[in-house]
Amino acid sequence: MNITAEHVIKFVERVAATVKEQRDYLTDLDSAIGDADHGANLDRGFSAVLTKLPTVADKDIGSILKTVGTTLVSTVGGASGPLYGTAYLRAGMVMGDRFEMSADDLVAALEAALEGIIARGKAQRGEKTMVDAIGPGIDALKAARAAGEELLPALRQAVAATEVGMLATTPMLATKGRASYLGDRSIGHQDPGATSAFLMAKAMLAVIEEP
Amino acid sequence: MNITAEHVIKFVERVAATVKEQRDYLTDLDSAIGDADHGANLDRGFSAVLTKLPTVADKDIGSILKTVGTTLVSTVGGASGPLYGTAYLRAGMVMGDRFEMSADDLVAALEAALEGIIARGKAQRGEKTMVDAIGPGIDALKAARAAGEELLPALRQAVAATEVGMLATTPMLATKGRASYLGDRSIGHQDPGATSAFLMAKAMLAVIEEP
Amino acid sequence: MKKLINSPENVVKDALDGMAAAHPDLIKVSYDPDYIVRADGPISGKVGVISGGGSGHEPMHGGFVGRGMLDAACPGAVFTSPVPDQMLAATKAVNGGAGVLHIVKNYTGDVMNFEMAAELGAAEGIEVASVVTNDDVAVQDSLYTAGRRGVGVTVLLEKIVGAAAEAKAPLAEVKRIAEKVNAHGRSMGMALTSCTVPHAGKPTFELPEDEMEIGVGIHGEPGRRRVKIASAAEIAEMLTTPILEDLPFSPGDNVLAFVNGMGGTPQIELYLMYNELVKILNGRGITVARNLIGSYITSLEMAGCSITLVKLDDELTGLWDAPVLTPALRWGL
Amino acid sequence: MKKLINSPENVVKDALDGMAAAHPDLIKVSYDPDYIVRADGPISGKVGVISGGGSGHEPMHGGFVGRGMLDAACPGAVFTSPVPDQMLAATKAVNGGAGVLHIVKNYTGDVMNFEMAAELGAAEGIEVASVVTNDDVAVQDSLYTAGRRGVGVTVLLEKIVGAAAEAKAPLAEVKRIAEKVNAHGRSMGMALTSCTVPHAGKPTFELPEDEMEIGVGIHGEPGRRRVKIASAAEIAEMLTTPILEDLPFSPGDNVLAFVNGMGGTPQIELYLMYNELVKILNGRGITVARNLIGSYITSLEMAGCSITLVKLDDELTGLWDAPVLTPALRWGL
Ligand SMILES: Nc1ncnc2c1ncn2[C@@H]1O[C@H](COP(=O)(O)OP(=O)(O)O)[C@@H](O)[C@H]1O
Ligand SMILES: Nc1ncnc2c1ncn2[C@@H]1O[C@H](COP(=O)(O)OP(=O)(O)O)[C@@H](O)[C@H]1O
Ligand SMILES: [Mg+2]
Ligand SMILES: [Mg+2]
Ligand SMILES: [Mg+2]
Ligand SMILES: [Mg+2]
Repeated sequence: MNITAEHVIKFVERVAATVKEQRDYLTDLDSAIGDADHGANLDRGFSAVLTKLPTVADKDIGSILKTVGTTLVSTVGGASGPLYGTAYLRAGMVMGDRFEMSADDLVAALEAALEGIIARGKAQRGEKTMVDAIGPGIDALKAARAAGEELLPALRQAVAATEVGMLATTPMLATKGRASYLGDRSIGHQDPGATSAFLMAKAMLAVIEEP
Repeated sequence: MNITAEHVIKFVERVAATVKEQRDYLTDLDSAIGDADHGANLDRGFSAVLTKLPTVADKDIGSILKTVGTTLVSTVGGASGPLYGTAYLRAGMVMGDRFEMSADDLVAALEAALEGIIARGKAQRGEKTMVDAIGPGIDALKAARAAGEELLPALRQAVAATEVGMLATTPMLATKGRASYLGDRSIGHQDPGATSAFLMAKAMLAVIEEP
Repeated sequence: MKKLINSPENVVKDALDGMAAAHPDLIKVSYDPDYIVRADGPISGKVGVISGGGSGHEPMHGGFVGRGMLDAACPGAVFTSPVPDQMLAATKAVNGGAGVLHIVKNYTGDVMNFEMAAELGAAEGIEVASVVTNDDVAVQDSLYTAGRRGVGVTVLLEKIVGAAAEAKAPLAEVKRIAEKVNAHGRSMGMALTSCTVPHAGKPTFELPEDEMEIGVGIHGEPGRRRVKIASAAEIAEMLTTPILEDLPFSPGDNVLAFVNGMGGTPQIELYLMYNELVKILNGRGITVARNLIGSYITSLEMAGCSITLVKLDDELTGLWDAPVLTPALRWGL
Repeated sequence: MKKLINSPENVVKDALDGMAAAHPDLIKVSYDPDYIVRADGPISGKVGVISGGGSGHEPMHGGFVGRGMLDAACPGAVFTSPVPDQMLAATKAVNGGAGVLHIVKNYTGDVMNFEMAAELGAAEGIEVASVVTNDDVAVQDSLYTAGRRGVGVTVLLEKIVGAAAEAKAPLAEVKRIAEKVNAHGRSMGMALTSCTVPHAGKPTFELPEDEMEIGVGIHGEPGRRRVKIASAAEIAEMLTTPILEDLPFSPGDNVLAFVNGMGGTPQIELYLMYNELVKILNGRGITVARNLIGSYITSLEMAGCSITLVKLDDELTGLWDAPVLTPALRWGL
């Protein structure tokens, strides 16, 4: 099974809906160790994305993802704007003018996205950021593919690993982003960015799972 | 029975002690319809009076009362400072260099005090001020004397009338002082200045009643 | 009680020490009796302009002492009128031989204490005139009551009158201008939260999470009415309409518009309120010729705002624009 | 939530409208992307100095746009870094051919967004330099972390650097001075109460009636530790000691002392804190040569304060004293 441009559009719409729905939850997480705006930031960004989406409705995957990326950069602000913006941009650059992608294309796109996040934010794994959810997710996706799994089961394992990665941020001491200012007091709280990354992973799976 | 300079000193000390003790109560009353400072104002003033009192410990009643008056004017501020200050000053002027006063002298001193308050504050009875406690008190004192009562029973009746006057301020609409800004909303609250006037009347009685 | 203080008793004295340490170039502080004077006063031949009132309204009045505004300010205890000793000492200190104007906010205590001081000043041969500000439309006015409170107009009046005195206008003229500003100005305020008087230790009033007090005073005195919280646009309407109708202000008028924070109001909200105010005034054909936006007459940490409008003519506009150099207001110098 | 606003979505836009209406002589506001520029810019041959950050810290930065300070400010959503589009548009708008300096507070979001804008600006042929302020001693510094937050020094730096740019210093020189101010400045803050972010609708943190947060950030980020409320003297000590030890400041030093209110702090408390600060500094042989007292870098309606000290030499003192004319800071003009 391949991922189509239509899937990508549905994925983006689903992320926008999830972010709106989970806006207060994300903001609450950000209140504990940040500045109480992560939900509002992403909601503002993906609401803007939704208004842009019709302009790329019948375009290739690269155009769709790049539009998402530039829109996020231009509307989110904060740390998550440049990070997610760069991630979508880089993924879009990898996909170029394709209208379909294979499981391996997805791996390549996600790896480029993560590299973009790391290049901008300079966070390693274990610093209590979105990287700690996305990294293990990609690892699991690659491992499942190496073990010969098809897209859907591989994606299921990737989402599960993303969730584990997200939950693993709770006991971590933050050393990047705003939560790092808390020192030891950052321990015991789940990272908001890791949580929004997991929500995106879940949205991707849901779109592929749809009949 | 006559009132001596010693009585007056004891009276002033007792007022100072009562005001300190009832400070929060007076301030609470002033919170409801004023600016939450009547207790603190009088406490500041009478604390200053206490430090001045030794300088007039063996002086005549006029000197004692005038010292109280000028000290109140110089340390209380607000509405109650000039009003009580003027009251004590005027009473002191009536008493002059006497070391003892009769019940009739007391009436004259109190009447002068009330006149001073009215001259400064321009409040009539019924405007929800200290005048509504002091006025009825003096009336009762005069009536009791006219009926041939001695100082102590006359004073008891005066204090009772002062209390009635104080309580009667609760249903009144304030038209003078800070409480007047509330209009109808001043109704239903006891006036702080009428209350401090009653506390002074009670202190006077207690000093005369002492064995 | 959450305050940056050492003890309720020392609040005023400690803050005065801080002011004196901060602005030795502009002001000098005297203690017992407490008052603040211009560092370069008294100025011979210039009318001395003094004001005073309870503390807790900072920067009013101490922050307005300096060139082109007040010659002295007398700070009382928090929310308590100062005593005549302070006003008398300040009157003597600023007397440059041309007389002294007392700017008094209309509160029974302030009026009586300033009256006593004026009597004492006159007894010492100083010519003293007084003006009483009473601009608060939240309070019903009547011959038989204490009348309206003096609020926001006081700040603008001190600036305008200070400029006239700085230009060596004689006492009668300074007093005329003071009365003119007061006659042409109206204010109304509101509170989102109560203030806490330090020596009381608890909020003066309780305001539920969804209510606000309209027509509140600057001492946490309850206002005209308590209503549900509304939008900035609605609040601006609630404050401005009574002001406009009272004077009344008319289409074609030029006004000085003052949006004031009560002490605990962030500046972003004041600019937002100013925006609503301008919309209302423009809608009525009234031009905002000058403005002042900030927390200048406060009520400790109360959250809320007040709006003041003063009708301007060329005379008042010129005096408003004249240079001023004080800790809290400065321009042109 | 008790705020003078119309809706959480419109807070920034409505306040910008208010600022534009209030100060047409000093600033101009552009929308989509949002930024504030000097009314008289761009100035040919002058380095453009721009800053920006989340809204909710007013008057920073928009209130500092004007002669002798910033050429432009980019306001983000409340507590959220602005986006590169704003910074790029502002960079172009203020470019007078001598390059542009970006003043960035050290927050991951601000740094990344300004970085992207600088890349875009450079791609359009504008010479862009950046300085990142990171003066908050409450945060442990290390090569491996996000480092210290930029707080109070930012205000002082914008004034000082703005003066250098106004005097037509070249970009490298303006950048050198900016780095010098940052290197010579340290800050620490505390909160008595939390702020409430409009779109969150409830306080960012809960602080019991008898506790305070020491080392708090300007976005309501929790601080170093939570302790029982103490006297102003003790709080001043808690804030000042880490500052003095960090640089360190030494006997004989001249400093610019800045006591800042967090937005909900009455001015009387700031002067009181300043008094305590001066006592501590005098006790250590440090001279307060200049001071700034007021709410200039705020955290919405948070009650609390911060202290900033910058070591002064003749160069920095001269630039501090140079005239400035902005909505929030003005002297000498
Ligand atoms: N340097 C970084 N690298 C990767 N992710 C980061 C970095 N800094 C912050 N983040 C992520 O961004 C999230 C916060 O986003 P958001 O609240 O929108 O921005 P801000 O912190 O500017 O308010 C954090 O929870 C974290 O996952
Ligand atoms: N014009 C007046 N005449 C008589 N008493 C007055 C007048 N105005 C106020 N008072 C009295 O003063 C009391 C308030 O005193 P206080 O709280 O100390 O002063 P302030 O009102 O200035 O804060 C009132 O309760 C009232 O009894
Ligand atoms: Mg955040
Ligand atoms: Mg009172
Ligand atoms: Mg009072
Ligand atoms: Mg943020």
